[in-house]
Amino acid sequence: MTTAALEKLDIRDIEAFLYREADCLDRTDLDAWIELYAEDGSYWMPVTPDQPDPFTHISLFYDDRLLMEIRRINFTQDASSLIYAVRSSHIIGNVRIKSWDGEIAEVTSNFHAAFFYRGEQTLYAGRYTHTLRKNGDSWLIQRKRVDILNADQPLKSLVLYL
Amino acid sequence: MTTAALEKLDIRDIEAFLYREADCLDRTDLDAWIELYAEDGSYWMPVTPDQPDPFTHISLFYDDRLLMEIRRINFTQDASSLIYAVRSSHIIGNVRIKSWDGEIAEVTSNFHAAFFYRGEQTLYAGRYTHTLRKNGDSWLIQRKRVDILNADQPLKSLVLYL
Amino acid sequence: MTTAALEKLDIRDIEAFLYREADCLDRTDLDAWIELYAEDGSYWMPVTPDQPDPFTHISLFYDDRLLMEIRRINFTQDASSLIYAVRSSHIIGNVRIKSWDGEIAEVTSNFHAAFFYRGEQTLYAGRYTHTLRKNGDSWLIQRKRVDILNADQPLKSLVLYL
Amino acid sequence: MYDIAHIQNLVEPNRVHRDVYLDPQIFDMEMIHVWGKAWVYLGHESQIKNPGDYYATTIGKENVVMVRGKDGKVHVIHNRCAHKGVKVATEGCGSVKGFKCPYHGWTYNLDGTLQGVPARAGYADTGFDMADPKFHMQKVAQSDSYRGFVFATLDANAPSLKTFLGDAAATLDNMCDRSPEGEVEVAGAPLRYIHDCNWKMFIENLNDAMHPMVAHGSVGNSTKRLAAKLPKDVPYPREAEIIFPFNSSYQFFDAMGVTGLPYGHGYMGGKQSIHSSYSDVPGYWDAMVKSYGEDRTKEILSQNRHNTIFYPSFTAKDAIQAVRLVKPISVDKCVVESWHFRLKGAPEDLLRRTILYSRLINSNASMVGPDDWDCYSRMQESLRSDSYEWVDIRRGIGKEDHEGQALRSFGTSDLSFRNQYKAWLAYMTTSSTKERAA
Amino acid sequence: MYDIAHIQNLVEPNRVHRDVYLDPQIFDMEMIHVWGKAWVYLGHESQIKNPGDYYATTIGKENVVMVRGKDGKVHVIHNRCAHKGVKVATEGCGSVKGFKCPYHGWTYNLDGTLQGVPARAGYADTGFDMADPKFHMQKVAQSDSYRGFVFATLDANAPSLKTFLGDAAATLDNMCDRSPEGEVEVAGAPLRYIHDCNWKMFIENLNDAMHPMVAHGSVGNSTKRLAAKLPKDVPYPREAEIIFPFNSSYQFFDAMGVTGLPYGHGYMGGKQSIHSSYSDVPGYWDAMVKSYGEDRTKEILSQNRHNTIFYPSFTAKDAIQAVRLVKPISVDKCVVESWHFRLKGAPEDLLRRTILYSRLINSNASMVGPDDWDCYSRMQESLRSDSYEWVDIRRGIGKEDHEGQALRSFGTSDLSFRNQYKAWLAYMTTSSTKERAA
Amino acid sequence: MYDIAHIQNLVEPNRVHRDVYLDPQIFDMEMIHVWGKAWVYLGHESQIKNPGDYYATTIGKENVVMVRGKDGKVHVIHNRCAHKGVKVATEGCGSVKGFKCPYHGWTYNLDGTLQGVPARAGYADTGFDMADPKFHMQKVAQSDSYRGFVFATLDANAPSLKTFLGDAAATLDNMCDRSPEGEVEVAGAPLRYIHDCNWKMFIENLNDAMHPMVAHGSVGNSTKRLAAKLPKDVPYPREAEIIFPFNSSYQFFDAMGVTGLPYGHGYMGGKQSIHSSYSDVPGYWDAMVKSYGEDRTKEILSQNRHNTIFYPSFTAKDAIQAVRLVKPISVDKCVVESWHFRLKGAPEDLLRRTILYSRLINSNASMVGPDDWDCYSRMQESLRSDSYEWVDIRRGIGKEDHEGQALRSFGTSDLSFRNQYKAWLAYMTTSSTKERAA
Ligand code: FES
Ligand code: FES
Ligand code: FES
Ligand SMILES: [Fe+3]
Ligand SMILES: [Fe+3]
Ligand SMILES: [Fe+3]
Repeated sequence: MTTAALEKLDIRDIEAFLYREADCLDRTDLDAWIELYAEDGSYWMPVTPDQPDPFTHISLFYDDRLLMEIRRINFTQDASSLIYAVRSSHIIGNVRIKSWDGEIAEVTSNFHAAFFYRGEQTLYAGRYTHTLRKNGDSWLIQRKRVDILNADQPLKSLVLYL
Repeated sequence: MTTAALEKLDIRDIEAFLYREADCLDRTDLDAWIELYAEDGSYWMPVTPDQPDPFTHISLFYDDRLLMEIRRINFTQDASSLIYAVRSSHIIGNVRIKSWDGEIAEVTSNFHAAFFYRGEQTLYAGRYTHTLRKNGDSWLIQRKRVDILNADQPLKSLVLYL
Repeated sequence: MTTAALEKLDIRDIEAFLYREADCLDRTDLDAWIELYAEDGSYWMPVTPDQPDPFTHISLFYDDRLLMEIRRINFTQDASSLIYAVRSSHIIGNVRIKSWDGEIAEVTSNFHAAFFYRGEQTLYAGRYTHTLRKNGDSWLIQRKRVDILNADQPLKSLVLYL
Repeated sequence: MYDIAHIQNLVEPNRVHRDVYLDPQIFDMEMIHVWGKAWVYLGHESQIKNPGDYYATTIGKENVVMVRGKDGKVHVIHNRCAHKGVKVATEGCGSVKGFKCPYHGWTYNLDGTLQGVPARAGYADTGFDMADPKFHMQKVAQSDSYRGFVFATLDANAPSLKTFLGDAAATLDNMCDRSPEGEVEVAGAPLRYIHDCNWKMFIENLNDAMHPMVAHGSVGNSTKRLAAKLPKDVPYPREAEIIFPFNSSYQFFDAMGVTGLPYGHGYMGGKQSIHSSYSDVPGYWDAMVKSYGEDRTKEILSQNRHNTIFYPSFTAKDAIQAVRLVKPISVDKCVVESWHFRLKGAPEDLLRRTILYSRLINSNASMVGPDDWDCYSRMQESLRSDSYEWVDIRRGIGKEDHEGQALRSFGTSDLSFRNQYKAWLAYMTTSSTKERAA
Repeated sequence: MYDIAHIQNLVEPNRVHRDVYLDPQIFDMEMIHVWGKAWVYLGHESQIKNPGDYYATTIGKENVVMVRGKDGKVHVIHNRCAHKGVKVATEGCGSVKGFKCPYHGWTYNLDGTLQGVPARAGYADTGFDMADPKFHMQKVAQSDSYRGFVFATLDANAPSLKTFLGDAAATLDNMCDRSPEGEVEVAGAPLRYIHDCNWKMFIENLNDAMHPMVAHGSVGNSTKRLAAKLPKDVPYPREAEIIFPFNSSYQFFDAMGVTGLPYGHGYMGGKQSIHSSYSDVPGYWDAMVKSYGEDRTKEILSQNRHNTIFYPSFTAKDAIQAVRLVKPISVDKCVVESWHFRLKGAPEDLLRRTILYSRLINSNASMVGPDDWDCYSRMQESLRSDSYEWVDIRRGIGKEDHEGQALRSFGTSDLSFRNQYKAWLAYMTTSSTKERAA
Repeated sequence: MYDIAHIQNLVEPNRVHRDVYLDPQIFDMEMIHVWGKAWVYLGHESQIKNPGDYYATTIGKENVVMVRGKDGKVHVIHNRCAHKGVKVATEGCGSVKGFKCPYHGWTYNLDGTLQGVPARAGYADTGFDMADPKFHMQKVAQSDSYRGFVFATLDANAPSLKTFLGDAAATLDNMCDRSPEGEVEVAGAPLRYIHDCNWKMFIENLNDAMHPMVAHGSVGNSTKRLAAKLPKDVPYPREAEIIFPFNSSYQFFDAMGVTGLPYGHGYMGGKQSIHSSYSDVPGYWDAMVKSYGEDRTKEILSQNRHNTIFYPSFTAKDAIQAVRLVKPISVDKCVVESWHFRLKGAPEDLLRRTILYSRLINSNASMVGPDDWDCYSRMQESLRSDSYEWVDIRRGIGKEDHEGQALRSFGTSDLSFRNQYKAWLAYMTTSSTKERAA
């Protein structure tokens, strides 16, 4: 990446965008959340730390827009797993820009998401890797990779994106 | 809010102020903490996410300066619930300015407070909504609303502000 | 500290440096981590909040470079306590510069480290106190003091730095 | 399960054995013998105003639903699908046309009777009978309500609710009578407070007049110290008005008196309590006189019971419109719920006072509740000591006066403890509903 | 430990007592009588390709290691050091020359025999004998593999694996036959899913044809609603192809049929299943025909078993190359592992379909699994209700056809439940290996 | 409670049954029979220097307080209020004029006798007697101290502390003699380390000479590898001096020897230990000679016991001034506390060495403790295996020499295990204090 290009990136803008995405999830506003994703954008939560791809190895989540849409609708239906209050509070920290070519920025950050579901609060923690595409003076999410510390461990149900 | 006005707000200042408040609590320095509140300031922790007011519905906390003062004194007395070490570590993140009219700023943030009491560490997480009044080149807290994820769930004793 | 000097300190740089250190730990890259420490640097985790020194009172950790080196090597050996996946996600927040004399900066911050070991995720939370020495346009760690909330409580094994 | 002799040895006239608080088997027996036989308060009719409104809760460890039927009647049914035992309604309140089990879709009417079974043909010639109660969400043995307070019991042989309540009912009457319309309604969600102690420690504490001046001395002194700094000419803030009585003298509490009633119920005060000297709320008196006339109003407002214990499941105040439910979880864990009520037709300011009271005294974040909490936990912890296995309840023994079914004594007497364990022993040593069913 | 009569009273022809799901003592007995006697699936040979490769796992609560010996043979040994009982190999897979205990360094050969003891002189004249099995990591009673699937049993008297599998083996055969090379191999790490329910609820659910259209109706409708918005001319996305069948009608599932086999095994479908109408994968047909010829290929692809239950330890699909293991943790907790397989020699796209299927249906983050999870948990919770102590399994009773050792009925019959409890009762009421050993 | 025969069958000359580590009922019996009869170390007099200073701790599961009385004497009393059983003093140290219960304010003198009861008139004619011990914070059966180390026992029939300690006392003597003033004092707060294993695994490990070179080989090699890089001419850093001995050969440990004493006590080394070749600390020798003369100083410094086990409650070193207490929590959980001492009148550098030693070897964050921890946990986990139910302790059996009450053998013998279980069996099979009290 050219330093020149990099200088043009204000990490504050990136942070603000990541906060906005987290805020959509904390408000369980999937309508607004989906809008932050590119048409060919995807959300991926692998099972193993070094997982090469979402297609030939099982993942916890791998949603393209189609599945995001189904999930968005399902979230408003009567699924018995979704009649409970779903609440979260995301803290995003240690945001670092890994690369920026003037169009695509790869950004890593750490996150702690306190997630409340079925009367239990669980802390999901790990690392985000956002591939962001410049879109006017904002961004679109090309891919969000979510590596939680215990992805390969026995986990309970995950009823919403982290 | 006028963009003009907004531009004049440096989110860094706001963050620094929120950190200062959290630091008072982490150091259990209620003397300094109270000073951050306006004479008619209040600290509110509702029981329900959508709670309209602190008066006709029960809350966990709703302290005006009078009760803050009583609490401050009580914290130094011999209450059996307060003879234990009380320690906390607040992380405040995703700070966003919701409105700013040149005098009053409404700021939301997410927080994770690790709270240590009676040998147990508990993570309280949720959202802060600070109503801040400009006071010279610093701020005064008009109201701090604290929504924890599990406010309506069975909780143990809360012996200090979050 | 002179305001003049202070002005020259961009808290962003400090934060970036703290994030970099945390990142080394999250990646369990002790080679890179050690390089962030001064030759006479040390890492200290006291047992009591008010502990005066690491020499006449027991501490959980007190590593000078010598012990850091032993630990770094041991981490790659076959110790039965280290054949398990060790993963962490640090969130560092509320970063504040306590002093800066143009050469040495003392920086406090709060941290929440989600630590995964032997199938269990534990949240370690507390305060960092970094004594940083200016080193060209970066920093070296003179001392890192880590006060976790429950340092004086029964804890399990701590197999890596927090 | 212990035999009767074993249980009887746990309760002596002036002391009870620690096992009533520590032994998991005793707890399991309590769920069957005490919570399985007593009338337990579930909720208030104002929580389920319209047909189909329900509130899913518990009787001891039993999941039940209190629901408003099509006919407007309140039904209390077991929250269990007759097919494979799935919990049908989830905790808390909701509104439905009928109940539907999420697993295989069996549907139930609001009275719990089976409405439909998908692809029913598959049950042909299997002895399956829609009308058979075992294929319903079964009604609990008995349910009834008093002034809008809904109770149920799992025991078909239990006495009527009226008999069970006896003179304790007067507390609920007075709470309602304090409304110009004679009715209260629930004001919002409850406070929920986890306690690391046996459920009985909480209930027993509510008529324990020996503890406030000690356990709550700190907040009292703190308030005094602050009040001293306040301008003398203005009246004390309501906060002080609420907190100060907790530092009342032993004499004050003795004078208040304590009363024991059948079934382990009881109350402190009567004419005088820690609430009696609250200052007036503008407009309230007039509204009351308008409804009741002056004499009756005086009479209503002159009743002041401190805490009334409705053994085993809840406590109520009259001058403050709040009730506290205890939910047993395990031998050393329970959840306390504080619910608040609006006096219909009365100035909103009375609700504000009730809310303020509860926030100052009952809240997990108050400067009062956590001190009680700390004492309960420390009692639960050190009762296991082998140095002495008994809890003392001798204070004032032999100094009781009988008034009909009531027992009266000076306020700091342990009468209430003895009265509760008399009831407890009776419950624990008589056959269970299950035994009788068998 | 309960006596036989007590156990027998828990299972009736048309219902089972709640205690089979709730009683911790029953769970402990299951570990000895069911999990201690049945052949339990451990893993696949492709997980341990080379000598020294091992996979450490469990049989019920017993820690074992499946390891490839120097001779290429698969050994299954107890994961316990003979010295003081330390767990030698840690969970999961690894590769070693031999095993070494971390505490005092005793070393073991890949077949579990003792290789060396440090400073052995200290054992002179103590009766210590390297050859004595009690100083080895002992072999489990029996182990064997079928088409690469490794099983073991703790019971020396257990029938052969072939006998145990019976016709259920055809599911594994078909899964492998669908590979042009006749072999499958594990594709990566499993999904792990904690369930707050008894292990049997999960196994029983896999042949429960009454629940999909209800419990999974939501995701089906959501997908339909979205599909409606999609351009009509393009074919449905594969996602829809996978999700829609879960909303199939009762008739569809009835037609599929359910089959019960000895030892509690069973399956749904056979010729037709929710997988039968998947669209073709380019290149696959040709590859199959090349290996098997057209007729045999048709035959192979025409088999479609929905879920096959290998009681008690796992379930498998054939048309989708995935298996799900249940790991009992406690009476109300189990972990479900989903493993996925590559069809050797087949287009990678078939693995992609298997992965997609599992992500959409089995994943903790899918829109299907969490609904099952919710039902299990609510069943576990309300089964404790005293209103009725039984779980109904009468559907279709008396409507079974015998075909040799197999029992067949319409798909929504409870036949599979009854068949599992027949096996369960047989396991629980015959002497344990331990008893026989004694 | 198991009968004697059952207990006796758990211990054989060359092996112990896994149940001693796994069975919760055995653990409960241990609290009564072992921890209820042995002398248990509570703390050091230097923790309670002045009248009113106290330290609240435990004997097994019993909450007790060790407190300095007005008269300067040390009292050990049960930490339980005689009224309703509340824990009076909170964990850890503090300083008071007298004890006051937080619930109802009963007050106690520093010796536990009842000082006052609020509003005492309420107890008139109830048989209440201030002098009756059952209304006191009762004294434990016996307490005593040795060279400032405070012990207590819950058994009135226990032998004297001196008898109990026997030759193990020499370790405490030597620890104190190493102070020019003949006294040690506690240096600050302890390290607390949760262990997921039975308490006996920790105690047994302390004289287990077969494990260091294996379990701690890693840190030893790492240190060697680093040391190799260090300049040859400068002496090894103290860190290396401390770590290297853990990699000593079996011969070294055999030569050190192991000694078993009555009551399950024992130690390794004597003249030689892993501490013997520590380099000198400037000024220390002179200070010692000044106090003791050269010969006595040589004699003192020549004693070197590695770890001395004071069964069941703690271990001590002499050359390093540190003790480690084990606090049993449950059958599979215990907490280990490491306390450190200053040699009065000696150079501070000796404390620094003790601190450094403990940080390098005992700390939760050391490179030694976590490896022991891992072995204990894996032992706790795989002991449940049904492949073999016994833990082997045969090493060196029959190779012991009797010296008076002591048993001696080569250092890597299992003598210490056998000696501990001999004492354990004696405790577990003799009547409990409670039985005798009854
Ligand atoms: S369990 Fe309710 S319908 Fe089957
Ligand atoms: S326990 Fe395995 S070698 Fe000692
Ligand atoms: S319990 Fe201690 S004074 Fe009542
Ligand atoms: Fe109270
Ligand atoms: Fe399903
Ligand atoms: Fe060791």
